[in-house]
Amino acid sequence: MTTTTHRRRIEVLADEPLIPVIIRLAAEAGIIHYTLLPTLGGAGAHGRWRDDQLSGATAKVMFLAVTGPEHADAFIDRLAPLLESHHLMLMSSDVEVVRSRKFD
Amino acid sequence: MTTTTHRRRIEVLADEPLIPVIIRLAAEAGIIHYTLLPTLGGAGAHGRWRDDQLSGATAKVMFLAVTGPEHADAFIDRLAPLLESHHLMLMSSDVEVVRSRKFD
Amino acid sequence: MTTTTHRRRIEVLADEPLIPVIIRLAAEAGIIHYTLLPTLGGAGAHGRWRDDQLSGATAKVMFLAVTGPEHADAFIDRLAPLLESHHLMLMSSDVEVVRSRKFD
Amino acid sequence: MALDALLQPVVLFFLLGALAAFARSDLAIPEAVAKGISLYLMMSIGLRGGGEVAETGFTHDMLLAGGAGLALSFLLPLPAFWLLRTAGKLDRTNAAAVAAHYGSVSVVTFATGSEILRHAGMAPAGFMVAVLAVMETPAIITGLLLARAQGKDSLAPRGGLLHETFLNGSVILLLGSFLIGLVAGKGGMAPIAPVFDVPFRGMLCIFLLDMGLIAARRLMDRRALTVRTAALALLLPLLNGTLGVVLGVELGLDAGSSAALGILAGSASYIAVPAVMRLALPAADPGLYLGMSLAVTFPFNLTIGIGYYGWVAAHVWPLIRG
Amino acid sequence: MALDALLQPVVLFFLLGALAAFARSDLAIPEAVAKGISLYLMMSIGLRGGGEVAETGFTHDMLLAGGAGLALSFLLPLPAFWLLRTAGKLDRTNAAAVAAHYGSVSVVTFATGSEILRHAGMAPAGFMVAVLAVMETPAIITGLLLARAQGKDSLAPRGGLLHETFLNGSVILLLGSFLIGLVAGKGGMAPIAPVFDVPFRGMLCIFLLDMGLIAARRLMDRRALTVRTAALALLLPLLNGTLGVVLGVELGLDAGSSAALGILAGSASYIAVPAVMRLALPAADPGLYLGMSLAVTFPFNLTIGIGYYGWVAAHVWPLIRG
Amino acid sequence: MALDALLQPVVLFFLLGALAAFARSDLAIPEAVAKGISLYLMMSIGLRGGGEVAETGFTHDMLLAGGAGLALSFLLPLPAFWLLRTAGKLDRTNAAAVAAHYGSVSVVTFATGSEILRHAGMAPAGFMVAVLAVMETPAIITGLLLARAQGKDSLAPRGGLLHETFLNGSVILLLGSFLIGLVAGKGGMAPIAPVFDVPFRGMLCIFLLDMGLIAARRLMDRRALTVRTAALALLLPLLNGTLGVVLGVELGLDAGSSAALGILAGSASYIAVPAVMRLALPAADPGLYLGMSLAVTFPFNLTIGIGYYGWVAAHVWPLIRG
Ligand SMILES: Nc1ncnc2c1ncn2[C@@H]1O[C@H](COP(=O)(O)O)[C@@H](O)[C@H]1O
Ligand SMILES: Nc1ncnc2c1ncn2[C@@H]1O[C@H](COP(=O)(O)O)[C@@H](O)[C@H]1O
Ligand SMILES: Nc1ncnc2c1ncn2[C@@H]1O[C@H](COP(=O)(O)O)[C@@H](O)[C@H]1O
Ligand code: NA
Ligand code: NA
Ligand code: NA
Repeated sequence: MTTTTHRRRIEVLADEPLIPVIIRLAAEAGIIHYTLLPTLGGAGAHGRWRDDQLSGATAKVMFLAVTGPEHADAFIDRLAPLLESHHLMLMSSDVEVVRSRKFD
Repeated sequence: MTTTTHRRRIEVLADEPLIPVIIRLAAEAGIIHYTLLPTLGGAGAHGRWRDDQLSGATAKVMFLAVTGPEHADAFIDRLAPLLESHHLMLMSSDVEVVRSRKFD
Repeated sequence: MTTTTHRRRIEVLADEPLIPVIIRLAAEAGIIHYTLLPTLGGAGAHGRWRDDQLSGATAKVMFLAVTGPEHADAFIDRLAPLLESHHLMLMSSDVEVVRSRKFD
Repeated sequence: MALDALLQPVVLFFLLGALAAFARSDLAIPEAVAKGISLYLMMSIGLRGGGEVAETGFTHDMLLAGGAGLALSFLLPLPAFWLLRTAGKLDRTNAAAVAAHYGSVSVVTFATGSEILRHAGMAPAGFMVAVLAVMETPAIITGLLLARAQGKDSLAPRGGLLHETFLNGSVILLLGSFLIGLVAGKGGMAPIAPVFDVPFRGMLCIFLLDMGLIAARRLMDRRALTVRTAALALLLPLLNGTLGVVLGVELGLDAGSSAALGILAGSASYIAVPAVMRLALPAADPGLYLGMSLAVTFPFNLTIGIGYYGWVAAHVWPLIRG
Repeated sequence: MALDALLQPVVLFFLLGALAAFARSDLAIPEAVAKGISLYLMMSIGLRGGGEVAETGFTHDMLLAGGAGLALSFLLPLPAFWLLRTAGKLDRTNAAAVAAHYGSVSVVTFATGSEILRHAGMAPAGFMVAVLAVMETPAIITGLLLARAQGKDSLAPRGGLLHETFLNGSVILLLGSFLIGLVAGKGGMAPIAPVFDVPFRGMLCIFLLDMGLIAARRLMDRRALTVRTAALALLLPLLNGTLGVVLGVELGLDAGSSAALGILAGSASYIAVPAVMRLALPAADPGLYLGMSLAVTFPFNLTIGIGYYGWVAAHVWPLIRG
Repeated sequence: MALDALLQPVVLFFLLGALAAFARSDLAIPEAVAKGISLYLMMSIGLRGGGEVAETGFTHDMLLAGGAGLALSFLLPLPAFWLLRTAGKLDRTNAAAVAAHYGSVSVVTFATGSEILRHAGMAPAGFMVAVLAVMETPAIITGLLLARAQGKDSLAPRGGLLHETFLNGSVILLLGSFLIGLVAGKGGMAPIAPVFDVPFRGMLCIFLLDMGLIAARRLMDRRALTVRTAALALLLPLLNGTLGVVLGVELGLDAGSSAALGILAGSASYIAVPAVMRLALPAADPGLYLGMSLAVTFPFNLTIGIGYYGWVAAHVWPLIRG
């Protein structure tokens, strides 16, 4: 049987113009591998939205990174103060991966 | 270190025309914040599908909500009887969030 | 309260032209129900990418399947040797589902 | 007319799409583009119809055709329902859902049919677009009554369903564009004709390529279709279409408009009705109603039905009447 | 001119979209298509403007209009900021973000206005496209200075912001297309006119249908809008627009170009500026600035503003001056 | 011809896209729209080629050019493979994958080249579209043989690969449209020309803007490209293109068609071949083959190659032969 290793899956939902900032903060926390996923719409404390690409200012993108606990914590620490002001949503959960070295 | 809190991540895959119904049921269970994600295709007991937007009747959307255990259970109870008849897929898993108050 | 059962959630990120291969390998491992999700871009050991659909050769798709532990292990065993050569990312995590029979 | 019609690029592109899908090619039109073209076709059909009615004014024929369309859409689901229950062996809910599709209309079948009729010198009157718009929704109401949808099965409140039905995007767009065409008249249409008139036929080619791909892929996935339901998907357009043509001729419409009424009666919806049915009758199988309307009836009408309705309107029924 | 303008298909499609959204119809244009059309409109506007300037050459009027546009874009945010702070009761950050939107311009308002002016025999000069391009970004700089954005609030480095501003996709595309039109001239434009010139008005119809949907949905979601801010979203275009027209006439521009300068001054950005503000002033509420510019000011300009600016340019101000 | 060609809007839009990407602007064409235009271009090229052949009938020249194209596509990967292995220092798999790209063709290079040649009074014959279609796939077979792809490396069954190759969406669409153009003839083409003929050049502008963005972004990400492979990405089109032109002239084709054969031989695939290679040779690096074909060879051909092949066909080789 293939051995799998425990890692953290961090997901951050952010407005499209902020994604480069998220990528930079992740890199500063040592996370350089990531995947971006599209969204269609939603609702939160700041109201409803739909992905109208017209200005792109309120279209949201999901940033996904699988990483080890230290990097994950460093990233969350960096993001925490921005969550409220930048209307972000952050989720952290557990995953198993193969080739653990790739996800440190 | 930033404190994170345990919450439930509920995901429901449903045909696009049914999404307003899912949103209503979630609201009735106390879940008013959610995010909608697009899909491309899939296969299940009711056959294969691809996202042809032509009629939209068989294009599917993923509804995602992070919430506390009571709301989650209430939502699942409401959805359970519909899963089979409405061709839904429901998943529930654990996540950690910052700012726990936002995800009650 | 609705009873939920423990299952495995397997996600595989792969280049679009390889998706039929992933579906075939999953079927060989007994997994015939799945959902495909779109992506926008990302970065990994093999560089950055964006979903330019021009050739489709480097656009990536997320394959998602919820299944029981045996099928999950069989699938991971089949995929493991390909992860590096085919630039795949595999994640496995825990979910709860209703109607356990559907997710064996 | 028949073979000539079959060899026109619009139909050939449909066949190309179908062949590519049967051969399991990966050819695909991005869905956003296909959806965009489908909205374009509705705007264009509406505007041109409205522009023509602005020219001719409201006529007696228009009233007659509108009344006939309304009646057909309300009533055609009844015999269809009976056939689907008896010959098709469908349960009440599925039979009602399918019947609603056959009472309603297919915008693209109408568009292709109009082009083919025009090419054969039998252009339908501009007001037939209004008839098209009128026929989209009544069948849904009949279908829901047949299914007794008010039962506890459905999650959607009664008001919500009527709302869904009459404010369905395609219905709004078609009617709205028709009204804009009516207000704008020939003069207002001229500067937008390079988008909404001239390229219509070419855009239809691209759309039909996609329809060929979708219809054939549905047919290959034909889990939900039985021999019985597939046969009914060929019989229903023939019956409904013939009825439409005969009614048109009897009401004194010109041959082109009678053929168009036949096309409308004979065609089955695959845009407005499925979206409402998925919500109103979730227990009905979308594989079944989309399989029948999109994968069988649509190709049948495109390749054979349109030519047949035109032939009946121009030759057969006038002959029978003497 | 006013009612006639209102009854043109471009405006009617905007109203159709708004009505559909208010009635909660599910009508929607795929976002990729809407974005594609918006890029098309910018390419087309740029190319046509550049092509015209290639004909007429650089003139004194062009320099004057460019200077006026530059000054307006830099300065209009100042009184707007003051009004938003006092009458609007907004905090510094939100007032600065909104003020930047009103100093900048709306490409589609300009495009629709040009078509309506052309239709009324008051076509603005080709170089007004260059003025449009010039006016997009300076207001952003003023807005950021007003917000003292260099504070620790923002994550984006200073250089990054100017970069974002001047290399914003829409700015690049408009300016680049203008330059290509200039290089290509009438000769080079001829073979691409069937795409970039002839269908312009029709494409605008499709885009305005989408704008109607988006604007009305924003208005219904008007969580962020108060009576005060909504009133300012009507007042600001009137003030800025009148100023623009008067400046144009005083500088000796023809009536059409003066009206166009009014349209530019009176319009508010909803493409380039929001994207930069979301990054530069994340604490400002996008619901507020998009609500004001897109859901109130845009429809106001489309239905009333354009006609009013044209009327002032052609009749009122010339009369006042004697 | 060279400078004049460079200053045409089609090429200028490519440069605009490239500049925007190099300046790290966020300008982007929605992928669904770009893909839609790419499908449009193939339909249009196919239809127009087929329509022309329907006029001229099958000629001796057509047969010769088809045979030459077939031979070139099968054989050009051989010297390319050798150069990539020796001068490029690539391993067998990567060298084979890249070689297949250079034996196959780029539809958009051909389309742009045809427009530029037409503009210079050297329009290639209609049947060159058939040659284009014929040249897309043979190189894939040679490439797979060179890689000994039948090894255990690949997951795809042998039959699946041939299937993938010949039923690749772009191959089907090009060939299918060519056949439809052939069946429809000039008469059938007329009503769809407003979509498939007239706007072609303008659509190409939009597509090349996107190509500029994509090519430049790939070049900036040039992780996989070395100086050696980049140099080969300039050398291979020159060698292959010259060979194609000379072969064309020697076979007695007119100068325009000879230049077109050169363009086909000199261009490298970035649509059909990468999709097959990703499946057939997953160990080959897509960053390498797309980097070479899309980020180096494509811009080279667009700006220099096309002009050079035309010059050799019209002046150099005829002179050498005397
Ligand atoms: N509990 C939640 N579950 C799922 N998505 C959420 C949740 N809370 C916020 N979101 C998403 O994050 C966006 C921003 O949240 P907010 O800042 O609360 O408006 C919302 O529009 C939703 O798309
Ligand atoms: N085990 C599963 N894993 C992932 N997706 C599933 C699974 N079961 C069902 N789905 C998705 O849910 C849709 C509806 O399921 P069904 O009602 O079984 O046809 C399928 O078409 C899939 O997209
Ligand atoms: N740790 C990670 N977290 C999220 N996505 C990843 C991670 N590693 C790889 N990926 C995704 O998988 C793709 C292929 O990975 P690689 O083979 O490392 O280039 C990347 O481009 C990312 O989109
Ligand atoms: Na019907
Ligand atoms: Na302004
Ligand atoms: Na080649």
